[in-house]
Amino acid sequence: MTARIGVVTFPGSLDDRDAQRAVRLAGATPVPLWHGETALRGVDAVILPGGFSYGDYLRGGAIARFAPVMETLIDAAKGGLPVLGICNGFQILCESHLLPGVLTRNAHMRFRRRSQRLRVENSATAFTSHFDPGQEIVIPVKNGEGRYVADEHTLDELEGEGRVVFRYLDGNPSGALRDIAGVTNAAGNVVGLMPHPEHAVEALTGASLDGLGMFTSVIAHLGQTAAAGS
Amino acid sequence: MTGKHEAADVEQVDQELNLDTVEIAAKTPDEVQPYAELGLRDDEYAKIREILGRRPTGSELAMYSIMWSEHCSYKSSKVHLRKFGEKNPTNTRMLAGIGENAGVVAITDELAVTFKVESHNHPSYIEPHQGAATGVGGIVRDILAMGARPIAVMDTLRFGDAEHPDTKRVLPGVVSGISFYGNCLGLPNIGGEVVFDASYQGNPLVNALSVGVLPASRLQNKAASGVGNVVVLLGQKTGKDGIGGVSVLASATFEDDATDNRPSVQVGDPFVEKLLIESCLEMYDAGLVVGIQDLGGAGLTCALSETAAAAELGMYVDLERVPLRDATMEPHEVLASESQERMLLIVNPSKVEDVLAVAEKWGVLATAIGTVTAASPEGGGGRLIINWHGQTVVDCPPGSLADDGPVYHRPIKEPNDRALIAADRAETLPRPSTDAELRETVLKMAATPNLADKTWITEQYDDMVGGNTALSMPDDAGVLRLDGTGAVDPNIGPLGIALSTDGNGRFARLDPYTGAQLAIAEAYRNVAVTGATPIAASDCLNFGSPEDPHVMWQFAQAVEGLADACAQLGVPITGGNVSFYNQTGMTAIHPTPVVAVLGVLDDVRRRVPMGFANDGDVIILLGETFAELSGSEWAWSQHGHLGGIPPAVDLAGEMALAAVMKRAAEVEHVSAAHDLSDGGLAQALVESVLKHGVGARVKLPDHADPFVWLFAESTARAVVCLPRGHEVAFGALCDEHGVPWTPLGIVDSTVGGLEIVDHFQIPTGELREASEGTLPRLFG
Amino acid sequence: MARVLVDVMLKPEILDPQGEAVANALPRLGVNGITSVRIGKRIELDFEGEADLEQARAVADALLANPVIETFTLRVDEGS
Amino acid sequence: MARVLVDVMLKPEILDPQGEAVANALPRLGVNGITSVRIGKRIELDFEGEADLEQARAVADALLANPVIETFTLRVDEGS
Ligand SMILES: Nc1ncnc2c1ncn2[C@@H]1O[C@H](COP(=O)(O)OP(=O)(O)O)[C@@H](O)[C@H]1O
Ligand SMILES: [Mg+2]
Repeated sequence: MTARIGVVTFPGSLDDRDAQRAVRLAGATPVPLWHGETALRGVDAVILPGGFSYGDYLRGGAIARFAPVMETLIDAAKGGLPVLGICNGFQILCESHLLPGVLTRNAHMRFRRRSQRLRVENSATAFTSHFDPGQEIVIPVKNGEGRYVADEHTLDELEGEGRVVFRYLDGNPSGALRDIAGVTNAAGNVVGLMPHPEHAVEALTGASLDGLGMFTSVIAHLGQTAAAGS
Repeated sequence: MTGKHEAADVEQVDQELNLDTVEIAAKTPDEVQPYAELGLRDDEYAKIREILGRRPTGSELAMYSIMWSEHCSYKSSKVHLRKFGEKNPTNTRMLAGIGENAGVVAITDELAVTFKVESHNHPSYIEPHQGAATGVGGIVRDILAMGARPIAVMDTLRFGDAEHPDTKRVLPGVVSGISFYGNCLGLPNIGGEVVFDASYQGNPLVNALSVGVLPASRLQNKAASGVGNVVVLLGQKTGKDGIGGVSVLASATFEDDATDNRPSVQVGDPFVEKLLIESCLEMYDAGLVVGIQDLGGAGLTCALSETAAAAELGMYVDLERVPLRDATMEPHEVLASESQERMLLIVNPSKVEDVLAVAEKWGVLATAIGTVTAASPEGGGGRLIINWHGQTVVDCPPGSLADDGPVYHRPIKEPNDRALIAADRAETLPRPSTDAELRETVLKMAATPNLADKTWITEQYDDMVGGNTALSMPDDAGVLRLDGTGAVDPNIGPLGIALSTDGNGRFARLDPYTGAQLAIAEAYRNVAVTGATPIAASDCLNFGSPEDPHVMWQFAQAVEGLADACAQLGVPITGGNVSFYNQTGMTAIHPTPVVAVLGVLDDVRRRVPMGFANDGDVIILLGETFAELSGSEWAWSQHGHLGGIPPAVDLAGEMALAAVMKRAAEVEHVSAAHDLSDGGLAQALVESVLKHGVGARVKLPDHADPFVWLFAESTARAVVCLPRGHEVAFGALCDEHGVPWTPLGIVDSTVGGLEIVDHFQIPTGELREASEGTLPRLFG
Repeated sequence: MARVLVDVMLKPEILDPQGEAVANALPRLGVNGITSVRIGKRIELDFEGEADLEQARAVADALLANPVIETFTLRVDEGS
Repeated sequence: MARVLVDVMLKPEILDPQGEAVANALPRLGVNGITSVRIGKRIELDFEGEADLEQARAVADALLANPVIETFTLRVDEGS
């Protein structure tokens, strides 16, 4: 049985089909999930894709948090379901309080897209086990509200517990505090990041294939938990 | 809610008192109407009265004035645009052409692509952000209306002088508007142009392109066919957006209060447009719509009359059913409103419920507002009858609005300074003579706003959403994989399409016929160097006032030149847009025909990127270099000079180059290619070095004049990189097609920049600083 | 120190996508009594000494509001 | 109809790039007396009947403001 990975489509989701493609290329079965339904269709993991859910006019992710699908997803994530939030998905995870902090408008106030070098700071999460600790990867970043902000105490705590998963190298595209590109929850099953691993999975369209590791990691993670459970 | 209702009721009584109905119009033939203020001439007003057999109602007058305006009726350009139809090469790929919302070309038996360029110049000057944003929104709806899923956008921009303070207002706003709308819509921006020239100071150009893909069987039609079918308005509520000139009517009917200050600016909501796209596509796939038309300029007026006219039937509309954002709107305002994100659907009564259900699923408003009615027994189509709370405010033949607008044969006059301009050649200007001066010129040119790196702009655009972008900025053309094609046989890759937009106002100013040909030649070349085969074109013709005979001459020449070039290149114009009145006071912009060329790649994996990447690759120049400097970026940026005769057009040479590139890409003879255009060879080399930061050692031929070789803008040229060992085969290929080729040097990372052997060397860092410093310095 | 407050709102006839998005989300929060939401900007201008309303108006006009689509009002913040 | 006004401002310690950009542009306008510019949101909530401050507060708390970075105040608009 291949892993079934849900990809939620909100009104205004844009990189949902891209995330589905990445799941397929990594060897799992993508399962489309609809924002208006609470059912998670028995998926083994969930991706909240990039985009501008509900137009994202107030604050990225602020309205999506109240979607019916989030009711079940928040509980499932607390119960250990692997959940990856990419860009807008990361914003939704923060607004839902599954991850600490918030993503604010970039310090330079513009949308910025570029190839971005990152360091994988934590390779023990559900989505990063296929990376080496400290590995440097290149995946694209593209957003207007990607500046990670949390209070000093929270930041220290994140650092102390190794919950900063990705950090920007060679320049911080948004002014994110402490160059944070992605974080995880204490259990390591919920990961959010601003850059887009689903856009670094094919030689034809990507600057690298480094993004694929996140999708193969979670498939391996699911295999292990399944084996441990049986 | 009660409070709101009361207010609305009071309004309604008011409106009924003032409502100009067909009945009243018939009884009050002598009522003075503000037709002149609405831009109608005496004879046009008389013709409207003749068509109706009475004076028009206020609503009718509004509709005729809009539909018979230059923008909607093409009254000044129509007689010229016919040339495209007459001269277009016969082409079996064309499934829909000029006159449709956008042209459609077949890629395979099953798959088709639709694309079009459109201008949003004037709104973008008034309110840069919203003007540009709604420009993107508008062209995307054209593509959607053809039955296609929009898959990308491009933007072609002209601004005034880069240093001018107003450019600092206009450019960032335009770019943020395009970025905002396109990014939020999930459409990758895969290319475009940015040009600065003082001629656009008071009148920037914002031309947007969208491209979409559809199964050929899903092609949609705008005809409101099928008597009894239901007319459904889908999308955003209607507000007082963009009513502009029609507010004259309100002030003529009412006291002059509260009606001024009407915004002619539309505000876009890409989120609603995204939902509109998804719901329309779902409806197409379920076979729910008989006809569809986007609402753009002229809003409901245009959509109702065009759909009815296209079917040669009538239509009945209860206008008060249109969901309004502002309860005080009058019928003529509802008809004229340019509120964004709306589509008009023609639906079989048995499918209406399904249509409403799909709309509901996506959270989009859908409202049945009318029905398709029969043609008059005496022929000539049906009647468009529009009621407002039970009273008839419009009763006219839809064809008289949509098709029978005025046609002008505007006076044309060739400017008498042509010989003078032609004699004022840039070839005689002082040139850099020493190697140090040449080196300096390369750097100065790389740093000019026109040639400088555009990342400050393009990094604001999402170029990858959708996951099919195989090439984008700063490559010569945007290349997209057509999703879902070619998966069966691993030797046959997925199909791809390539798109480029180009135009050169300076060349067109010197000679509009040649300038238009140079525009399509460049777009064609940009597409060809990626290995794609150019198959179709779309154009946006930006000119000054058609009432100026010199401008009309420029226009006629440009159309003629473009049509002739299309015929020779075998690439038909499939659709486009004309934008007149681009001028400040009496001074027109440079005539600016912008052309987009579409190409196909049988295997998108073979697309050829731009830039030096692999050490040891051999660099070859294709084409011939002549001492052509008039109109060039060198003459303009270094001497402020514009005169002489633009570079010669060589369409046969462009076709031969394209044939070589296609074949070379297929057999993987080439690893990279870059066309030569603005700034000539020097600029092409600089850009190729900067792409990956890999250097090159270039040796000009012994007989070459280094200045001419570096800066001339001769056409039909490109630099290509060959992996070592491919030179012989590639040379033979060039010879076979009669393409001149000159070995120039090798890609060599140890050079650490660009070396022109025996002349000068520039380290990558210095090139980068020159090229990448300019826009951030200007715009922050 | 004195503070001038500038409220910038979209003109009533201009579409406010932000407000609409929030209004549409309210039922999901169980809120039904709100008929319309409009979102604008609130700007605090802090003056070194006395509040200079004329200067504040000039700033609002030039930088804070886009007169094509927005209107603004200003007042001295009595609380500060 | 009754209107509740919600003002959402960034907490003082949170970077306000928009406000900074305006502040930096002031000298070019010849304005020198302004020491700080902060830009927040002003939200108008229109109620069908009576203004329900409690409901407004709940909406502001859950949706309109993010407590990590923002604070809000609300009041009934007496003008409406
Ligand atoms: N306004 C724009 N939007 C998107 N891409 C742009 C824009 N302006 C320039 N580009 C991209 O930057 C690159 C360089 O542009 P340009 O030098 O004009 O190309 P060329 O001369 O080959 O037509 C191209 O890839 C072009 O598509
Ligand atoms: Mg090019």
